[in-house]
Amino acid sequence: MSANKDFNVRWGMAIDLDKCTGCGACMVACQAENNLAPVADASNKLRVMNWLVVFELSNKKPFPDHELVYLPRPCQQCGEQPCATVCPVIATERNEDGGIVSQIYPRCIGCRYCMAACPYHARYFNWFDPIWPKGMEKALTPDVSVRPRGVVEKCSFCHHRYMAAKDKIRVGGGSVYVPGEKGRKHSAIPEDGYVTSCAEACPNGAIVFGDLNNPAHKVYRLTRGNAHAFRLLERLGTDTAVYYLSSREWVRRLGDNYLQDEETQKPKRILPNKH
Amino acid sequence: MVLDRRGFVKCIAGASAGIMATPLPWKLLDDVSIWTQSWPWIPANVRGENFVVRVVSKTCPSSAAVKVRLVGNRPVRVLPDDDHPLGGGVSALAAAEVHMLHSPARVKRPLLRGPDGAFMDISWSKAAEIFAGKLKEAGGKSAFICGDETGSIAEVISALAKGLGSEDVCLMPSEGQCAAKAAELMRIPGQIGYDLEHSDYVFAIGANIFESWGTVVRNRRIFRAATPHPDGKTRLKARFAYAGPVQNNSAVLARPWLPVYPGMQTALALGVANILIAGGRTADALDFGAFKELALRYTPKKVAQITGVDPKGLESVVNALLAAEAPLVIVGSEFGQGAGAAPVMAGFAVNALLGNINRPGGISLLPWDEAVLGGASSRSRLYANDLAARVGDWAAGGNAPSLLVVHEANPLYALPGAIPAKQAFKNIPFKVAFSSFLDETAEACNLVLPVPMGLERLDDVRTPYGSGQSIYCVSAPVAQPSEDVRPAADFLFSAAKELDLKMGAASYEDLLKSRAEGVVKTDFAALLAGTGAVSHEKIKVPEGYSLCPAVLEKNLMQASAETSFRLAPFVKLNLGTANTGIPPYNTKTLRASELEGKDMFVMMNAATTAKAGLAEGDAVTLEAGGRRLPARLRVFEGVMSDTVAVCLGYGHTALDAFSQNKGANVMELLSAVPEPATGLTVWSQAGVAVAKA
Amino acid sequence: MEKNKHSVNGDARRCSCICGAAPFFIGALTALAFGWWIFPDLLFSKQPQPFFFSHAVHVEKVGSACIDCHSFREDGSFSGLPKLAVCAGCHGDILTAEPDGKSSSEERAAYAAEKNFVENYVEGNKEIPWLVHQKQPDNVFFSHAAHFSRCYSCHLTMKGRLNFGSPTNPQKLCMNCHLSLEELDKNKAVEFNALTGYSRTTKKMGECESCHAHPGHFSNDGKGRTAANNACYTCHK
Amino acid sequence: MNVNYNLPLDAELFPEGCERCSFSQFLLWLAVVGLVLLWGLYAAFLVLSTGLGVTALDDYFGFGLWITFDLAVIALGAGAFFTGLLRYILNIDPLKNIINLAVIIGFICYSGAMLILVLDIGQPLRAWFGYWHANVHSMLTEVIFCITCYCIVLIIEYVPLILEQKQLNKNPLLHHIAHNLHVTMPLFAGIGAFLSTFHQGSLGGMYGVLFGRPYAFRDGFFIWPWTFFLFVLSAVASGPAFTVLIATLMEKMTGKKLVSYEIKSLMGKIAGTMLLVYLVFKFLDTGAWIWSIAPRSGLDFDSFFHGWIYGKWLLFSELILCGLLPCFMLLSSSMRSNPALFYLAALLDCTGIVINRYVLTVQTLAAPVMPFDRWVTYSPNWVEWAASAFVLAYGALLLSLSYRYLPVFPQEIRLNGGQAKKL
Repeated sequence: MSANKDFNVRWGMAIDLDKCTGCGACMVACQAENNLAPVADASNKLRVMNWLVVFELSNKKPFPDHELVYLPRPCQQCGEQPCATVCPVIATERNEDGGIVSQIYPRCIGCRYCMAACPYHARYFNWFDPIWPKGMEKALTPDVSVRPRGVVEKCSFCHHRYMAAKDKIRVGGGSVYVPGEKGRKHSAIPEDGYVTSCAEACPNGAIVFGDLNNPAHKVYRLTRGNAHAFRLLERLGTDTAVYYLSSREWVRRLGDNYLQDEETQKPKRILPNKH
Repeated sequence: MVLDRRGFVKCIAGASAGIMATPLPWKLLDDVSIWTQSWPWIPANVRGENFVVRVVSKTCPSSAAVKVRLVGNRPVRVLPDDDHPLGGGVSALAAAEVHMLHSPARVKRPLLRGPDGAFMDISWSKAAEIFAGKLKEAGGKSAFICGDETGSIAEVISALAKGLGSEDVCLMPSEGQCAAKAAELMRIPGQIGYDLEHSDYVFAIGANIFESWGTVVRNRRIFRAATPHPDGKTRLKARFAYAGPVQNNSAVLARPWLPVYPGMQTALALGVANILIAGGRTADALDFGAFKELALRYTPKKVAQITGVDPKGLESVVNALLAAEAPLVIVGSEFGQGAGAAPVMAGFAVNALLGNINRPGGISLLPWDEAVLGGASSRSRLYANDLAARVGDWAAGGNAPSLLVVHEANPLYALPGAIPAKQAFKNIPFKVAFSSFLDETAEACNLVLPVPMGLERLDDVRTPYGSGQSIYCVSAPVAQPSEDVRPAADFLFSAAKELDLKMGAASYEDLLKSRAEGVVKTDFAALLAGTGAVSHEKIKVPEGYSLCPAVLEKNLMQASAETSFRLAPFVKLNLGTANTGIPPYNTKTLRASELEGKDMFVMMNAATTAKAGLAEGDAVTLEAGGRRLPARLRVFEGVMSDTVAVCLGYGHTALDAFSQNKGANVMELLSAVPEPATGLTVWSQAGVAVAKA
Repeated sequence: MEKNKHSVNGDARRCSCICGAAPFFIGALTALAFGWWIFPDLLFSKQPQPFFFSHAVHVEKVGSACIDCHSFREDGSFSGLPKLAVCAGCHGDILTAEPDGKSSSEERAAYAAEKNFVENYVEGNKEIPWLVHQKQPDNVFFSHAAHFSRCYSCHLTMKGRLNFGSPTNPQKLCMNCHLSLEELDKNKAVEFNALTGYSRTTKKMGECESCHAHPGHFSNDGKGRTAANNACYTCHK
Repeated sequence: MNVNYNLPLDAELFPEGCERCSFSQFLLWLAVVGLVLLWGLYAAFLVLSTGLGVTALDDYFGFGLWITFDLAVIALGAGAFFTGLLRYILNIDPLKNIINLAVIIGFICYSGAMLILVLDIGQPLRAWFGYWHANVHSMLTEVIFCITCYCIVLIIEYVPLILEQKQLNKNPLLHHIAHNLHVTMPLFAGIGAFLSTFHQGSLGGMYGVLFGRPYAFRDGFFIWPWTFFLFVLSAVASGPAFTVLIATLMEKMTGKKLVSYEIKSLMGKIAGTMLLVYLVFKFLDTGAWIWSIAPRSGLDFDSFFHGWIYGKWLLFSELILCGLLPCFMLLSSSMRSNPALFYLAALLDCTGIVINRYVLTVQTLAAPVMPFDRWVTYSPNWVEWAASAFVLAYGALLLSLSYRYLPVFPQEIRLNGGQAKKL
């Protein structure tokens, strides 16, 4: 297994579950941005392609003490990926500064081993060729290639926007990096210069996107030492780049499996600076 | 040499060996796999230059301000417009708008119902001819329904109607209409606005402010800006409380959510008023004395009895309101319609008691915008016409018009089942629909005139209900229409010309320009660029305004139906509107617990489910007023006791595969009764019987 | 086959003894010829450009650098082929002098060509359906900005295996992947792979990797080392 | 040449001195097999032309019947390498009487698994990426390489048997090739054993490395999780038993004695011994799973099971009913000497291993890991069954042809009266 690579930049999210109402705007924005095909009957959720899924969490208490929380689940962009390590053809890897786990459609052979490996169910398979109602393909963006049947796909943190943001800086004559503390480099992209489509769309501002390694970014402050932050399945050691925030303990406890007498864990800090 | 079998085999063997030493097999192996990258039947990326155009969505009822991203001349994305007072994020509906431009449900060309009952394609000139002929023929016996309360199109329709000698111009029922009626009765000559931007504590009673009440996207943006993220240290200050029967998208964020029976907004608001008055609060209304007397009868205990609210919870919310610097109480319908004027009046009274009328963070009294076209009714005047009552008349026979023109509205789907809209339609000999989509109403019309969607036409938005300030926005078309469509306004202007009717403006653009430059006093070009014109002008609180205690009392007296369960409809924007149906890109946002194949789920809490003798997953039939609704049951603990929660937006029979065959339309179940003393028809309280199917 | 069966006796058997491996070699040679000479022609179809466009003439008259026409947009994206509007900026009307009795045949041809262009495309407002020699597949994100700003800006003054051009001949950077002006002006038909649909001159990933797979910088070992990274996401979308 | 019209049409091609059923009877049997093959081909056509959506697989069950089937046949086909190892390397000579069958079964299992894999991957035209763009860190890569190599080895082991066909063997060149291949057979047996050990192990490793799936994840030794070794052991514990079962099935179908009972019994004893070794480790592993991996992931034993379909009975069946029980039966010589009990034990042995492959494939994916996720169930549809049946039919076809025309069973003539009819 490859070692958890430390990058100068680590794109990540802090998703505020105190703010999410589960309205679905992020899901629609994600599909539109990444050229996912619509389906007339989407009730078989095990066959529906959604890079971002909003789960419904309940405190399981009877009325009127019932509480409800919505949890949007993009690809967790693990530092220690269950998926990329098992891919037989290197169609997915985490090898680029920014720490985004790639998915290369023309390389994927569709063996679905990565899907079996991912405990977050963040990976989706093209069971059939995608079909758009006649004419609707005109609304596809040029940023993301359209996937044929037989390949696996997943959230890319809108990687194409990262590329575009870097190009904007280059054409403006700048460098894509700026020096940071302790000999680190930070991306020169301004904090709002690269955001994912879901984070951008959310009218409640529930999804905060940025560089987990950059102290100037909001996600950095929200994720370090925040007792209200947690990650999904922390104890599996996947070292995800998606943090969740909730002021409610029952929500944080649902972020991982706990034996009855175990206490809810505080989040581990993200990777220390190894330089 | 004769090639024998052995030789042939050798030859083949040689060829096989030889071919391996050429590029052929290897190149083919490689190229075949490269071919799989770009199969011709998979849509390819079409590159182009990026442009961004700022518009206000005419499709999303929240009037969300958005930016449309175009590649070349193709709109590909709807992005938020954070700098616009109506923007900040996108709704699930607005996000799907560019794809709806290519929706299979769109009307592609003018359709005329032929003698055989089937639609046939006709040309626009033929359509214009028929339309003008029918207008001339019907004259004053024409009626109009307009589904756009914020756009100037309502004014065009009204001017045309006036010209023809008809007063029958109705808007579709909305919260704005209820508020307008309330203002009228309270003798407030303006539009009630809500200055959410500056409020530090909001208590929404019924009003689902994050999904269906007012300027939803703006409301959400304000909430976003005002609420910090949890940081593990600071105790977060509660800023928002919600009272309603369902743990909906607003209730999820509320601290606390106060569960109440459906349709209990007025009583609950009076309960709040009671505590405030008991604490010494007064208002300077003319009839405050009578109001006080009424409110004092609504003690927390009594209110708890009527509404089912937890009195302690209510008290804590009122205390929070009192502790807040700029508290705001918003009272509205739980599903965006049909609650009548009384809840708004009660809400106004509570705000008056809190002393926040025309104060920052309180209720703003905004001037009504006046009509620009001579002869046209103003918006406030149009609100006064109650469609439901009129449709009832038409169905009864006598007064049915000979021509009905429906503009971007779907009354056959969106009106309560108790209102005999279908019968009314039968009684009207000729019906015309201006619609982008072939919805239930368009299907029932004789002439269907396809109109461009909001993104394809020039249109405007006048202060949407809920906004805390006057705002005027103009949207320029961002895309060429993808079908053979004509803007309704242009079509109406030319029809008027044909009939020699004076409209007071040469074209729709002319009208918008006059409004911009004459009324709003803003540069039209700047408006076209997508900047809304905001005015902070307010009207004074009128000296002699009334809290209408008599009206409130009559409404409170109205007995609720004698059925075992109460019906709580609710709205989710991702299911689209009555006009759009479920947008193609939104079917995936429907949860497995909401829809499974054709079955939609209605929700009851476990105790209620047990009381009804039902179990999770049961096929059930809801029945009210002799009308039945099939569904399946989901046990969900976020529903008030004895209440069945049902989501609107399902059960379309028209439109396309993305909307059809999905659940049933809960509007069918709703009864409609006249609201005492207001003249509005209301359908917010409905009893329902639930039985195993 | 039936016929062969009849001949399985004396004669043929002797023949096969004598010739032995001959059929084998005949088969092999035929296959070799087919695979090396005929197959490539079958695989690629040739399509001509809609009309002749001389890069040399335009370089001379309009600007010296590729990016004068194939420019970057403010958002960082690369415009690629200029739109008709750019052409129409100059060619709104026919620029070439109308030929008279003294005109050479070249002048006449130039006039005719421009007249054809102005009448058919500019006046008809019809985009020119150019065939692109190096159109990237949909799944590739080739950052012109990265290659231009990162490589070009330094390498103008440095030497290396790749030809990065010079202030007087900056096109050379582009020529590492694109056809040279001379090649382009030969107005050759563009060859498209019948199976993949990509043009013959589209770079294969291996060629990108000749630099991308050799990280590290400032090494002059002729291996085309680069600061670029070879992660899949550097180039794929 | 005299033609004896009492003999089947194709008698010329039969192995020396063996009797076979009539040609028409054989054709009838082939027709039955052919029908199943056609059914499978239709399913394959659907999958290849429209996509894997025609199966019952989904995004939670990326693996299903096909992968279970592949893993099962590869385990059961392990008789080939293990018998080869014992016969050629460890020189357990009596096994020569069953080695041919073991090789054929091995070849069928491996090539059949590869056929299924072609359907199971979404982009079969890119299948060669597995070799060309291999990710050396992936267990699946190891599987792909080893299976391919071992399949080639099996072909090499199969070829001499084909060349020994009566008519082919008359050709001196082919005769020599066959003979020389036989001489080098120990070498290939050795290579086969090496490759097999690795890919059997890697198949197990495939699951053991899934650290996101506590149901399957196992700690391990160096880079190999314990499932790596368990898969090797379980394969060798079931392969010989499966070979015996197939031999017996063929005997029942042909009505002839093909392999002497002592040989079968020997195979059974070997299987039993290996099963015992396997079970020792499997029980240790199960313990570590319950008391270490589960609590580390915040889960308990119960959270790995759900309802009836993924109930604890599966674990009980795998370990006790189809584990300890057949192990005891195979090791007890008295039970082994009773054919009915012996075959039952072999069957239980194989079933246990199939259950193991099934739960690791399907239950691993069915068990939710995120606490708010849910258990999902999977049942294959006809397309998946048809494709699997295709492989079974393909195996039946190959076995039938091999049995009819090739000298697969050295003991056949002796066991069936020994009259070598010379024609």
